[in-house]
Amino acid sequence: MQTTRRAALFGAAAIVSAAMPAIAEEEDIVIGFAVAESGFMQAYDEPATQAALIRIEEINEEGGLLGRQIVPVFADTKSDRAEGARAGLEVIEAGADMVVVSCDYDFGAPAALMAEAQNKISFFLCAESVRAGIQGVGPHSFSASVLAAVQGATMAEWAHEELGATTFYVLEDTWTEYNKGICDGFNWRAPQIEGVEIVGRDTFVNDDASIAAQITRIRNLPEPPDAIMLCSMMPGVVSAVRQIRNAGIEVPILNGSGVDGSYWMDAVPSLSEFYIPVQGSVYGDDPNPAVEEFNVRFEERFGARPSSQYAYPGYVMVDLWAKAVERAGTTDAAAVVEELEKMDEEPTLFGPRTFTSELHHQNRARYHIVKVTDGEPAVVDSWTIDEPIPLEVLLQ
Amino acid sequence: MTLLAVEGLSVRYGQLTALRDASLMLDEGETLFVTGPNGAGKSTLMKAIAGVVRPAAGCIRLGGRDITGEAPETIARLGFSMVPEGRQVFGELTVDENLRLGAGMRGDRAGAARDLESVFESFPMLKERRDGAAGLLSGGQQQMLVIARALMTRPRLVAIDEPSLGLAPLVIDQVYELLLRLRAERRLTLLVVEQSSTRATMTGGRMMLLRSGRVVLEGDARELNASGAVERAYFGYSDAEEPA
Amino acid sequence: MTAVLQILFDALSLGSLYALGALGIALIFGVMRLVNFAHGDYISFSIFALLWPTTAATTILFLGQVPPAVLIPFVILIGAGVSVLSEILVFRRLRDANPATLMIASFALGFVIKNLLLMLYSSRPKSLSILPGLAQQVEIGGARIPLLQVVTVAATIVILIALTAFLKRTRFGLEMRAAAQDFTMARMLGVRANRVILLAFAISGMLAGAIGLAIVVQTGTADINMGLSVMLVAFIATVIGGLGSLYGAVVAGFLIGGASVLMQVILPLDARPFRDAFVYALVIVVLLWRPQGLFAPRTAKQRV
Amino acid sequence: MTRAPSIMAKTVSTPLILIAILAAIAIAVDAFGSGPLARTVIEMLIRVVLVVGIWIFVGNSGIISFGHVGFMCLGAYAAAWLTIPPMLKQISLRGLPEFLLENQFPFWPSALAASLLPAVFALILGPVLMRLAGIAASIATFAMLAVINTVYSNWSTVTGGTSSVIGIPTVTDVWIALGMASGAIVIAWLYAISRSGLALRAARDEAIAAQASGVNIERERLIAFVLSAFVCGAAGVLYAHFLGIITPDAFFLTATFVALSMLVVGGINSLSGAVIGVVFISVIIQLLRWMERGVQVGETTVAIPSGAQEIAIGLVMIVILIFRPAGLLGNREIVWTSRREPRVARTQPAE
Repeated sequence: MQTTRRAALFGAAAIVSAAMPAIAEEEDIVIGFAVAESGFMQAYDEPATQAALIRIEEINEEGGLLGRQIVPVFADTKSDRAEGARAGLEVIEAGADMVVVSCDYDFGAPAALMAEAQNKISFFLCAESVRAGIQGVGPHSFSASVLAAVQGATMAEWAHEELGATTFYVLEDTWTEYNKGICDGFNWRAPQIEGVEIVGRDTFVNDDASIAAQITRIRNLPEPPDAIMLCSMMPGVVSAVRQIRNAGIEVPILNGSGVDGSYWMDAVPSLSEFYIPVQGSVYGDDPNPAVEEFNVRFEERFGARPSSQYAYPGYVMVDLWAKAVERAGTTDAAAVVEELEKMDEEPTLFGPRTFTSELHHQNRARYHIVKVTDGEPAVVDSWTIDEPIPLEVLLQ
Repeated sequence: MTLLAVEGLSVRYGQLTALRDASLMLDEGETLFVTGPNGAGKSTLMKAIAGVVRPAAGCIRLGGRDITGEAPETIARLGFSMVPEGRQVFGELTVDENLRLGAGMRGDRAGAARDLESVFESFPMLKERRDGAAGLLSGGQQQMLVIARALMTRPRLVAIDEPSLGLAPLVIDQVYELLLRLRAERRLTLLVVEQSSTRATMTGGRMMLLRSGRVVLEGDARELNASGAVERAYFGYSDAEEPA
Repeated sequence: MTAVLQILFDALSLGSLYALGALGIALIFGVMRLVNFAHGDYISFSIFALLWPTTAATTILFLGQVPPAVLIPFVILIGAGVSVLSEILVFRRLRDANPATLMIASFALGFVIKNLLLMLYSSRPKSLSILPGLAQQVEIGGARIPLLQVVTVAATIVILIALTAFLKRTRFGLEMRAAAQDFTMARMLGVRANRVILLAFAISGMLAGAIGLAIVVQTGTADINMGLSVMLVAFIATVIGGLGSLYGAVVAGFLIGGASVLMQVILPLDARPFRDAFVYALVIVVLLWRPQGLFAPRTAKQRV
Repeated sequence: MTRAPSIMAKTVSTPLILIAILAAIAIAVDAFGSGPLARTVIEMLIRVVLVVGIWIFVGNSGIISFGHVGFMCLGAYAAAWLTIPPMLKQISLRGLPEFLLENQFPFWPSALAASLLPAVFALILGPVLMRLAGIAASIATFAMLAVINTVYSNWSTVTGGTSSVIGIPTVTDVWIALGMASGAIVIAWLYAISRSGLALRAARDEAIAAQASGVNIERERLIAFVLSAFVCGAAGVLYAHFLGIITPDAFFLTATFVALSMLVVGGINSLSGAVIGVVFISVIIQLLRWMERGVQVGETTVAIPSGAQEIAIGLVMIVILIFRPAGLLGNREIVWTSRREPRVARTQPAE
């Protein structure tokens, strides 16, 4: 059933994009989505894209932006880099004032570079690498999400303060930059905390058929660690968690946001002592009731609740950009970038956001901590790290 | 009665013509030697009959039935048993399994078991080594094995490609001794490929000489050899171009 | 001592997957010189058949809820089915093609299967906890070993014994072993080619289903690419085991699993991300040492 | 009796026709096509360079190589090291040697140097790998690819690890790509008619005979291997300067299989097959893509579902292979006959 709804959404989108020149009026504001409508990245791009559409519709209902309607146009990156660049070009040629690119830095960057080359603003849907911004793409590029390192650092601080953990074991999946980013943040923050000791480290690769050897190493520690920092992502992380728990290791597992969502938790029967930092809760218990209202609206519009927190950055993105356009009084990129960079703790539905002329990403953010007990995730706390993560750490 | 009839057979590998317009007839109970220098098309002829290579032109009949272009297993099941060059034992399989494989397409288990016993009688050496890997046999023993295996299929026609290749002269003698004995005992129809005509002369039977993919000489082995026609044809002297 | 035992079990359980994969690939390679790159996709396909097609994040079980006694044969049959179907629809029509063409055709087929699954299910991993009873520990020689590992190793041994018995004791088995060594010769002895090949595909597909089960029980997830890494290693194991040698493929599968676990254990932390580079370098060394593979059949010839 | 024309004169029409086909496509798209379509054509031309590079080794030696995309990887990263502005390199690629960190080289000299790196790598590894034959050689080349991929994915200070390397000047346009594709075709053609190429193909078809006539197979293979590494490296250079961003997994399994598929669909034994395979598959993919985006039929827009393109291209490939197992061109080359029309003719083997 979901299939048909999805097909309907993107089918409609495809028709819109094909017939775009006829629909987009001269005065319309165009947001171009160079995102994956098929292939591997589709599952990750779609929720954030849908959330962005919700914000666009809200703005249009409220009378539009600068009195003009926002029209989305789409081009499929097919989860391919070269296609991504072409999709970027396509939406720019369709008149995009701002280009939305794929969730992942590697897959989004080619399209973002296309936008950059024409001095257009590009927004990564949910990339969490510092390079998704000035440091990688250029001065017109932003990310709607929070740096992966912040998640690692948040886990280090929070686990020490709230769980009283002092000994940590770090298990790093070297498959992607995102995973390494989580560990970088953890490795930066944890040693600064007094009394914290990292008692061991190991690596694996996401598609390893088994991580038995890594688990054996944990079990052979003289003392079990107070917590395991697991820097990994879908799909391999599920396997890793299952194997860890099946091996009888019951210590708390700390994670990045990539594991958010209850859809996979069946794989690890009665999963407990499992912690996830999230920008907002999809579980109906967000401290801010407006978030739950959004979840409901999302379900009404697309037939299912957001499956993880990665839908939210799409909403934040349109929200922030629209505010900047409103303040600048124009969609002109230079003016909008200037307004975006003025944002300091700008409130959004999912926490305050800050951009500076140095960093178009969040190196500090409020996270809700989700704890999974017996397979049931629930928000137990909120946490903002003491200090923003310095740029040098992010760039190392 | 004609068991095998080949008419105007041509085989090409890409642009290379390996066999050109070859014909032969083989009666039941007869022995035919096909000889000729390296690359003359002898093995190609065998493979074409066995269905391993597809002829470009021509027709092959076995026991009156057209088998041109049929699959090797079909042809084997019609009674054509091929012992290819290089002895092709299944080295990983035991001697026993090699033989049983030969008997595989026969429905009668009892008959197959009897044949196995009779084969072991003819080849006592194989009985001794029946549970050993065939690959561990000596060259001569392997040659015995493949012949025995061919017999297990209860063939109407046994074709043997270069049985003496790579064997010591003494062993070759043994192999031929065995072939002669089997021919006598079982009234086998034999199609034997050899590079030299010496064996053909010694063994007796009809002989055919191939060169550069053509049949250049055909007749009784002993007579041909005595006349010196074989030698001339073998080395390609022009007066031998006309079949004698 | 207990540490050694644990490492041994780690190596055995990883090696089991590779060995079963290698066997599946070697069976097909043996009878028709096909390097079947679709094998990994048979693995995914047989598992996804348990799920209702949906691109939503939540998993809707189609047949996953049935008891193991039904579920296990079902998955294995699906594996056999997709494998046999691909022989009938694709590979049978490519009998005379050279190995490169066959290989690319198998790749194209795998590509079709994968993209079909992608379209129906999306790339998001699907969780399915089947056989949850295996999430326990057992004590063996003082070491606490996850039950799952024990079961994986035991199941592999059972499969290997059953397959050995099939190959050694039955007419079909004999024909398949002969065909794997020298297909043409086997046909000249009356072995029916299409039947043997079809059977090889069926067994290979069943093995793919079994691997799928082993992976899914281990990881708790079905993922579009779940079969890929096993298949690549299995493919290599087939070659370094010695082409045409089923036994060699199995041993090589275990060896690669063992090497991989050993590397993980002995390499210093900084070098561990480079583990696969060491494993593959080792593969090159083995090939240079024994280009025909470790257990090349005694009569093996270079046929590709 | 007239003097037999030289092998060069007899075969020169093949590269000329192939280049003319590519040039015609490039010119047409440049004149009438849109920006995105031009990018499709550039991508196709880069693939031509890669597949022709692979063909130099695979087509002449008969050994299927899974490793050549690894050479593309080496070339692409070398191009990145040479041409990224020093400021960026000092942040993201700090492990590079001093002279690379502090300098930025212009495109052409850098392209040459970057293509030479995989050639040198092939020259070092080749003597070892070329001792293998058949499927063992194929597996060894795959292992080589896996080693390159693992090292480049994790050698963070020099390659940026799994993170994309960014800041490569995007200078590849249609004309540069066309020039390089033409160059690759000419190199492949010259090699194919060289003594080494003829000997290698003879050895491919009749290994024992060729060896008996004194062909040193290992040496001829090595020459082909190094040359093809060079051309594949050039494809990597083009790719890097086309997208401006590279990661190791862009040069792994998918790229390998796509390239090999194009080669086999075109016809593995002929240079024309390599080029036509790329052009043919690229055109079909583009057509399917248009169908995915929707085709105007009368008043309504008809579109095939997203993702159907991939399924369709796989099916198309299978069908082609079933009906033409030796590829679209079989063993033939496209040649120009005296009747002044392009005809397909058989290649003359070593004559």
